[in-house]
Amino acid sequence: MFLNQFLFLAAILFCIGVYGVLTRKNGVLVLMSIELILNAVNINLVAFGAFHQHLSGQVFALFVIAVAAAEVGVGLAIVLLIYRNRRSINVAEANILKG
Amino acid sequence: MFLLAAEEAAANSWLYDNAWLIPALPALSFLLIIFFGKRLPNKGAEIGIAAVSAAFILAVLTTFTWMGDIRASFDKKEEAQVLTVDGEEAIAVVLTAEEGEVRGAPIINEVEWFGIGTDANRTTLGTEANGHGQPAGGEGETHADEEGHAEEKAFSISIGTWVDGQSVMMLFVVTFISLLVHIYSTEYVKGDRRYTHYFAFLSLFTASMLFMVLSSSTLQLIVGWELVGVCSFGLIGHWWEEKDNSDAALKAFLTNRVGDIGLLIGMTILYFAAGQSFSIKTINEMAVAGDISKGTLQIAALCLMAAVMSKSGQFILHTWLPDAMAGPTPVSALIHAATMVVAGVYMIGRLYPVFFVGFGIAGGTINVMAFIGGLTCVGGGLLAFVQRDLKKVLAYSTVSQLGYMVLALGMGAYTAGLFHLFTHAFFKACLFLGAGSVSHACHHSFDMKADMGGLRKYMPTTFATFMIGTAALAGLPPLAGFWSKDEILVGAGVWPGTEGNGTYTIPFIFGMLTAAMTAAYMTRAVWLTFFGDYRGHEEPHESPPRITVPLVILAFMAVVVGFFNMPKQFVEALRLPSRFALAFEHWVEPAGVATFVSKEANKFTHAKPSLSLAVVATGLALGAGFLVWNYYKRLYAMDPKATEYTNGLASRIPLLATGHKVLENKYYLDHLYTGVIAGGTKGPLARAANWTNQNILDGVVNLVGVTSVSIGRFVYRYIDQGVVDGAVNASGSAASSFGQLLRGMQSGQVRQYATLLFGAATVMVAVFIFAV
Amino acid sequence: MMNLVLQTALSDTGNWIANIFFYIIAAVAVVAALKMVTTNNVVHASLYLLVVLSAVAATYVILGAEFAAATQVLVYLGAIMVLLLFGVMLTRAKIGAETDLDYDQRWIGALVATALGAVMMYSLWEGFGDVTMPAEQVPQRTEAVADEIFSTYIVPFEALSVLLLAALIGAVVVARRD
Amino acid sequence: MIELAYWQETILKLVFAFVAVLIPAGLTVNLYLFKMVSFMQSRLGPMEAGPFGSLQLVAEVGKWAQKEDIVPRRADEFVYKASPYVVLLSTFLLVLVVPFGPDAMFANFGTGIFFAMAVSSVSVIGILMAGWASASKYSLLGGLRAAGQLIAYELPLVLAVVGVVIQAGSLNLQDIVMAQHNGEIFGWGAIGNPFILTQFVGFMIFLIAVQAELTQTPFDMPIAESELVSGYMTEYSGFRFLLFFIGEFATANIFAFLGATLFLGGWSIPPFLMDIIPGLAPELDATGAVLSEGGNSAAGMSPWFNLIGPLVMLVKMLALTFIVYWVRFTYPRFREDQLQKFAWKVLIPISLVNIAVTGVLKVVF
Repeated sequence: MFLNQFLFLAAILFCIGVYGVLTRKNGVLVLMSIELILNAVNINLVAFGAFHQHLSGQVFALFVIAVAAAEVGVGLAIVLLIYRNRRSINVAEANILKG
Repeated sequence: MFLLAAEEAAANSWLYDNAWLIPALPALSFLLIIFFGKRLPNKGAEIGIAAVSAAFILAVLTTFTWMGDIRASFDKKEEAQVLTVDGEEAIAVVLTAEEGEVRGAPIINEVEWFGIGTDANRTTLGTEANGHGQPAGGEGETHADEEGHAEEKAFSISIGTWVDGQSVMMLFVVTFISLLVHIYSTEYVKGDRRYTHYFAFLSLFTASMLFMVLSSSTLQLIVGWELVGVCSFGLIGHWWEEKDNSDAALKAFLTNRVGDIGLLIGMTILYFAAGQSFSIKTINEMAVAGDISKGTLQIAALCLMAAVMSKSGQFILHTWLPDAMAGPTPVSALIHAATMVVAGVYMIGRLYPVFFVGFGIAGGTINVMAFIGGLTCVGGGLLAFVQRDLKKVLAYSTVSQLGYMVLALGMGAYTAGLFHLFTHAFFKACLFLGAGSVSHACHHSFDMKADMGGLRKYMPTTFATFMIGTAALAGLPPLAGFWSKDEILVGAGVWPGTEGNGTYTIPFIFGMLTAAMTAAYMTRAVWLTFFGDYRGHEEPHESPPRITVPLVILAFMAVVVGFFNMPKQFVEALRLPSRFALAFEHWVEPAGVATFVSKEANKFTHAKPSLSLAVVATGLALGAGFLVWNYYKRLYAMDPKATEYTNGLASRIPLLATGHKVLENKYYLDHLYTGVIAGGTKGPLARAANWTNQNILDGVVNLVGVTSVSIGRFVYRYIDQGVVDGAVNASGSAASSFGQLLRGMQSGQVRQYATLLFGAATVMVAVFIFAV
Repeated sequence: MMNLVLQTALSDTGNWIANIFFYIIAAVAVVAALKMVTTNNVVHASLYLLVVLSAVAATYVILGAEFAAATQVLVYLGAIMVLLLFGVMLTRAKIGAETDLDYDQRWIGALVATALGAVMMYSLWEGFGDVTMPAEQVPQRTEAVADEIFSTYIVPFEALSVLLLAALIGAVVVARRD
Repeated sequence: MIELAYWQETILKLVFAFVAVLIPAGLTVNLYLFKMVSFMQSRLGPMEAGPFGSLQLVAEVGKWAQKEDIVPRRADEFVYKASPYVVLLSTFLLVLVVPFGPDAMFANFGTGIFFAMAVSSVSVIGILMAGWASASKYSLLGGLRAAGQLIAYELPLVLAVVGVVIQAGSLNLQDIVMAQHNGEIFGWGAIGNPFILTQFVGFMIFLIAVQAELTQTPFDMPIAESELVSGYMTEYSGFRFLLFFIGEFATANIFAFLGATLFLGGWSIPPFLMDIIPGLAPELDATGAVLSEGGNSAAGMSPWFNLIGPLVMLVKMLALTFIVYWVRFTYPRFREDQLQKFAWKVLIPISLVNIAVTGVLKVVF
């Protein structure tokens, strides 16, 4: 087994996630794409942990999972709030910051 | 270590080793009251009193043992010379001052609190008695060993007790006043709806305070510090149904959080600076030995100072303390006068080397601590003049006196500062409980102007004890406050013949001012409360014995505790045995400080007492008191029920925007100014200032103004319009068109930002890969 | 069964089995991920994400990170995905295709993602071209992971618990109706 | 031991997995759903098919299998069809980690119970899928209710198990069984230390949480007939309904298996019985502990337990499922808010206290 096969998988998933973030309008879908990105990072962490025979990689992957849980919780709350106020979870419409 | 003092104390070490019992008893009582209090005949008060009594007895025994040990080593000073044991030099007792006074070293018992890591050879559990009499010079080698050992350990935190003069003194003070307050409270809060809850919190507070006092590590100190803060919060808000009270509790809590940030940061800095150690001992020793750089210590000391400012009510974080008077009066006496608020002072003493080196106290003329202390004692004193609430007068007085202690410590007068802490605890508790007694009589009002006056006829015991407390606070000889105040003033090293640690002229002036002001505002408070005619509605009555007995005891203490630290000359003049001289200094000054303030390094000295200074300071206080007295006497002659002049000069001078919102209130300003002007000191001064302002300053300002206006006209006409504006307009329109260009970039679309982000990242990575 | 996969995968002889498993899993993951970002039904997208997450969990098993795999299943599948589905359903996800899920200019996203992917793959290839995983792999024991978390990473761990608390409160505050 | 090739072993295990899921499910349906409820309602129940109606289940399965498998017109067909399998998948994944004997287990994970808790939550996804894909308001409401309930009760379930894990000192189910088998209560080890004795609070919480996880009355809001017709199952018919039906009972059994493993000593029998019955004595090593090898702490136990163990487990499982159905047939339904309150304000605090106390006692003893 090559180290690269895991890293390539992670890289591909990461790029797909980036594509999702960039093209999706729906808030929930953007959140999901972010999850994909985080998972790609996790694969890297675990793979390097296994490669170096060290537990740090796995531990950090666990931390990332926990942070992802927090992120989804808050992100979903925000999405629901937007839905409640605008009857839509289209991020394209949430552009009050427009200059 | 083979030390004489250690042998001596070995027989009595049970009390030292089991000092943990003292905080443990009230803690146990807290649990018992919480769980079973409501079912007991006295609703839990009896458990609290029993536990605190037991703790008090233990504390007294410990105190006496400690005093005995010090005495024993003091007697042995001839033998106590350098010994050589196993080729290792160990000094039995520490010789500091010229006569070879003896200092006791702390007795530290530690057990591991919790540890992390898988190292099997972790520190052995159980008690580890660090010997008495930590050698003055020889700590280098021994400590290298201990440090080396500590390196092997995985991360572990110890909890322990630290018994030395300073902590023993606080143990005594806390348990003593707590016990009296418990007894007093059974009458004062009788029938309260949260009676049990109240006693539970008193117990918890006592336990936390004792826990903090005995802490051997900074972490433990922080835990205790926060716990007393919580109790303070709970007790200020005891009657939380009224919004003012819960607001006051919140204010106290939040203000203290500000300082706590400083505490945490400071302690963290010290933790890393001392090679990842929470041990107070290690930190102090490293600070003394110069193992921690002065800059680090300075930053740490500044951070800790913030904590002191909030907890001990120093300017500008003092504002919560007067509001904290919303709590029950016994609580104010215990927590907000005698014990918790001195936690900051106590911490300074505990980590004194850090502050001493950090602030460069030795040989200086002013430093942050002395300055803040000075500001606080004057500012607090001034504010005490304008209160109409008796408790608030006492609260600002407490602020002022706490400032005094910090001032003393900032001037290097360590013993003086702690001695003032000691004496202040008694007479201020006496005054607060007296105020409570008065309010008990006047149907729970503290308004001196509306509901009091002439009470001396109705409540003679309260009056007598209150007078003693007042005299002690004002520093009249031979009461407690006199000795401690005098020692602080001497410690400034300004008065001829006193030496001290430098020449602290400005703090000295602050100190003298405060001495005068204290007498003045206390005279005012006493007059308004006890003299004149009764202005309230219902007939007042003397309080029952459960209130008056603690008052009498505290008044007695306020008389006698000052004699614990009489100067040598005085003792010799009275032909008393020499051991009565400076007893408090011998007992309390810890070895940790003694090692670092060694005579050889010539860093730390005790100031010499001065009779002339004592006379002058006392005269000042008496004079100020007399002036106020005279003022009220004349007022009384005009109208028996009046409390102030109606048309004072001060209503016309809005000069005192000096720092506090209360002073912005015209009414209080008026009163302050009438009071001062009747005293005949400030009136001409204020007029002079006004005159200077109107004629000289304004003239200068006007001149400057006229000149600058003409210059400005010139500049505007020729330079601004012609040259500058042209450039500005050009750049403005350029920026505007560029901005239009950039405006498209900021679409508010997250997607677009993300695209730019990832795109830019890609480009950057590519650049790094291919170009570098 | 899974532990048999694990055991064989990590032995010398079992390398090829593990490899086959890995490529199947990777293919599933990539296809599901692609479907996820292109499908025009929100619930379908979440279900595809579910497949990706399971595949990632399987990858962890191949890498000998059993605990991380179980955590992945517990947290992602059991909690995060349920939460997402909840959110999707509460926001009235339609059955059938939706038209307005994507931006019009997908090519920008595709371009950026492809460029990023190209750069990453190139650097990975340059950096770890022929590096193989250690032949003698031991599954990382849960106990050891616990020791690691509670000794070396105790401070991040505590910080994380505070973060979770903050997120909890934050989510409640944000989503509360007042 | 007979050595089997990898593929043989795998096939054998797959077969046994079906056996372990389906046979007990059929047994409990017959025993409890058909007969016990009838007796509790003072009637006889099915009597025609087979002796005392014992073959009624076969008739029922036949009936369901020949019914038309209807997909509503507006439903999301793929998701609608897939969801029963997801639910069943969770059940099969759960049974993987349950040990039925020293060697009779499908997979010996180091993180056994943790894995079980993880995969048990997969069924929620299946339910949500079913609820959404049916294109029916009743189904969607049922699905959402089920998800909310399952998430709420997942927490006390896991927390109740944590007490056991602390006491056993391992997440591995085989270790937990052996910890109970070798355990002693105050030095008296004749019956071992089944954790029901020392973790009684945890056991009760576990039972309640399982009741809720299985959406059995009094926690059956998601499928409440009188409110939501049948909740997320409303639109299902024929074979797919049968799958949900099997899933419900099979999951109940698996949770009972887990409960038996965690609290009742699993496949082991009290040690004093092993002394009495010849041939059951374990191989001991020098220290007097049971031999363990290859990560299996029970490797030294008598091989006969591979046969006895499943039977022991069956008995214990029947005892626990009896409680589940007893409660189900006895109590009325909670209200939705009461259900949530009960989980968050009662069960979780109690289980946290239980963990704290267990931790303290573990350190003390």
